[in-house]
Amino acid sequence: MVVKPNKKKFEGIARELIALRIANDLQDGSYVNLGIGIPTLVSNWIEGRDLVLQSEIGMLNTGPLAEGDNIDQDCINASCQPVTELPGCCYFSDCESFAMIRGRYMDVAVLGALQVSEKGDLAGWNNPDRGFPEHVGNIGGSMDLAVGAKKVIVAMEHVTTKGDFKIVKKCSYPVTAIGVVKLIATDLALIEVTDNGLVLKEVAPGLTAEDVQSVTEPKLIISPDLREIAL
Amino acid sequence: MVVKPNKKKFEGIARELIALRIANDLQDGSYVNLGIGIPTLVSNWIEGRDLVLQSEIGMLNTGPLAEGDNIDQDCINASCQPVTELPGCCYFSDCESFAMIRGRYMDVAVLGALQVSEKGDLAGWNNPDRGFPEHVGNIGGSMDLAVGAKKVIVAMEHVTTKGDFKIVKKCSYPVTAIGVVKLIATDLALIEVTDNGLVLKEVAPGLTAEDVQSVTEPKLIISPDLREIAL
Amino acid sequence: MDKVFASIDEAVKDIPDGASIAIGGFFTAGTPVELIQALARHGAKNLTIICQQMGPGNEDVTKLVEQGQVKKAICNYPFYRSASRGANSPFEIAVRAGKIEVEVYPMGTFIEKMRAAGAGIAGFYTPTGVGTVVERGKEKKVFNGRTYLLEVALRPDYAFIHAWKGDRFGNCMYRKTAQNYNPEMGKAATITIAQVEKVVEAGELDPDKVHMPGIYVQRVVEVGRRTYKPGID
Amino acid sequence: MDKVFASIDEAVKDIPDGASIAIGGFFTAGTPVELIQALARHGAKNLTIICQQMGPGNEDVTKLVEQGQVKKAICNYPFYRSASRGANSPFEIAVRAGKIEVEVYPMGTFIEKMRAAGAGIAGFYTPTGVGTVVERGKEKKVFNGRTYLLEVALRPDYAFIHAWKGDRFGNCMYRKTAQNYNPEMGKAATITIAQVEKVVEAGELDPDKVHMPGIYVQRVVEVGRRTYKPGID
Repeated sequence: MVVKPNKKKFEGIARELIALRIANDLQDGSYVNLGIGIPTLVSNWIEGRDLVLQSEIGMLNTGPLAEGDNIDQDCINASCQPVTELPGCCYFSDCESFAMIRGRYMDVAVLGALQVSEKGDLAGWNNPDRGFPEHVGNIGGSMDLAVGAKKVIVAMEHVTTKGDFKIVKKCSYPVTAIGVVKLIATDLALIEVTDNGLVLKEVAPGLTAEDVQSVTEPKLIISPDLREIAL
Repeated sequence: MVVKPNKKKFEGIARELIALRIANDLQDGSYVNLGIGIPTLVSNWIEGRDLVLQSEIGMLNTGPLAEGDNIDQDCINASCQPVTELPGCCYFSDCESFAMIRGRYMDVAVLGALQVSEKGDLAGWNNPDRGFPEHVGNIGGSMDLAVGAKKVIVAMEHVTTKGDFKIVKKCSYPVTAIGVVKLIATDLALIEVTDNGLVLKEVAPGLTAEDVQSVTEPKLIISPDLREIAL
Repeated sequence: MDKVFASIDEAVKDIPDGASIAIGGFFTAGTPVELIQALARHGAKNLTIICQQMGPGNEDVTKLVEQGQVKKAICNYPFYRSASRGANSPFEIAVRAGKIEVEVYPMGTFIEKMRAAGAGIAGFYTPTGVGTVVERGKEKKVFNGRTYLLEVALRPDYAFIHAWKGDRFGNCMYRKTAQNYNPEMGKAATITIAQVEKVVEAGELDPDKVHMPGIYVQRVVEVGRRTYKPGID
Repeated sequence: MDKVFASIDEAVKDIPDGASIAIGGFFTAGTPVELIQALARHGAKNLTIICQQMGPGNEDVTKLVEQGQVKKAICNYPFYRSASRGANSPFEIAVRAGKIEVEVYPMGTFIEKMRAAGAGIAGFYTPTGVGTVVERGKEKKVFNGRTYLLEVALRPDYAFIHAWKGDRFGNCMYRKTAQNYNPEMGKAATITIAQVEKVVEAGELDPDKVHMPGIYVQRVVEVGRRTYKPGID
């Protein structure tokens, strides 16, 4: 069961800054896949970085969004946004795309989530509020990315719009994959998933570890190096 | 056990004519793979025919052998012979090549054989005379072609150079595949493999059904339409 | 060998009631819109439609739903993200009413099942979906300490694919992300119908740059190039 | 991202004793001869060599055999067709003497095992080899009334591949039948070293015509183009 904390209590950083925090975490020389939502915003912070973006529809070295005359109906990302090519770009089939994802060639996948558990379980594909049977919903590429990427980073708001926990002891929503999340970046905190549990590494400006704990169901381990979110 | 008939008793048709008989059997509009040996000679008889040859190394619409300035070290068949392109040619990987073979896109595979049984079992990849362990030998693409092609035609001499049966009740050599051969074309006869057994359809000029039976281990069913090999 | 059909209606006219049809494309990229429209005119019923999206960005598939031609959908992203848009979607309404059965696979598994069918592979073990509802009713097996699910080949009766250029042998080239599901769906189906923007002479396509060997394609029909406007779902 | 190495010896120098190495190519087409020669100079021992042919048409692999660098061979066509030529082949002699272990797979299974490794598939069911010695020790399973063998993924530590053109991201294009085993071996290996005839600037390769996405390639080295004379084995 999702335990309801109070309604949204804290002002955190903007979605764009969650994306920036994640961009700062990416290692040069990495292949990266960005999911829909906040993850997509990461692309705004990596111009000039030595990173290669994959679009799971079948493209490597995906560039910024296309505008005006650069728009090509045959060159889109998984959100149907027109994109551009960077030098070194190549195209391939969806089958090849997921072969490389499952084959562990993707260094990082940044995904949205509805819930993340303290074990790193990810629930992101099926919101029971929609009222579909439990096995039906928009799986898309999320399950393959979650098990295939070498590092899974979740980018999300810390609590739901209703104020419910999203970082939970155990996912109550249908899971996307088990034990895969390594890092959680929210508007309120940066949390690492370790074998010992969730380690709170960074908090939003003006917040304390206790503030973050109050909107996080599992017990957080406070990092000895706890600091403000590194932007 | 291979039962030894007398030494080679009959003069049959030339290897080139075995190939011609097979070419005559191919239906227009077919995709065809030709194995090493007599099967390769089929390509000499199909110029202008509506057939597409596959080279399992990764090529469709393979043309005749290349000569002189047309030789390209990057354009060879499975026997390392330089080949040419026909219009509509395309290249692909070996993996794709065997995907289409196993995926039942090859209408006909013409293969050589050491032995064929009355059930259509094919033994062609391992001659025990070489003295290797039973599981070691040149399998190459033969097993995939034998199980993948819609129709497997065997092209071979009717008996071994020593005069041993090659058309046998049961293969004594390691098999390539079970129950796959549909047609056997030899220097002495054309034999169809049916659920009822081997049906002798055609004999080489000057031979009788009894002649062919005498160098064939299983009992042949004589076709009511028995005729000379159709060249 | 000439696989070119003069008319798109001719190319789909033998599709029987109850057929399964894989439809390539991803929003504005490589969707065989003309073939889907021809199928709507043709009117075959009780169809199983295999495609990425049944509703979002696919008004032509929606028409098949509205006309009651669809019995079952096999897909990976069936619904609108937005609950409110979904509530008005004919597909979502039909699913909720139990009028259309839905089978959902992870995107990689979805297309790998068709790759397997085309490649003569009966089944394969994937790590995707282990520990989720996707594993229900499926065999699991451990390889080197990791658990995998057995997924089986999916062979559609027909595939509708869209390519940039094609020749009379069925050789096709795709353009940019318009490739997407088209190659493997085309390889998997018993009868693959390729609508191409332009039919070219045999020999015009560079043999090193053919994405789709013609052996997989049974019918080719030229449809020209329509313009679509990409925009976020 | 710049994967280009200046020297071929530098590109192979970390290969440890006991490594498994997949080697692409088919006779004169797409064989990474320079890399094999560098491996002979490097001298790593107890190697498992995964390639089509250990003897015929592959004098450079034969040199590895003669130098005692090879412990095991995984291949599909290990020997000369001719018994008399085979009798003088160092590889065949080493196999008969029990000095080199040999594992033989059907050609399609051989390369599909590597395709599976690269694609994160642990195992697959193929109809090839059922009823033959190839099925020994392997699980069988019936799908729709037909029997299939379970074959498992094969992930080499290294792959040596040869391509026509490559860029600093590792994107590669092959030429004609020189493609053969190179793509899937390169996708399967942990470290893939691509020798290319020419290194081109990023952006020079048409993105629609890259055969091998650079993500699979860790090292690129330019070797120019040597001439070989095709002739029957």
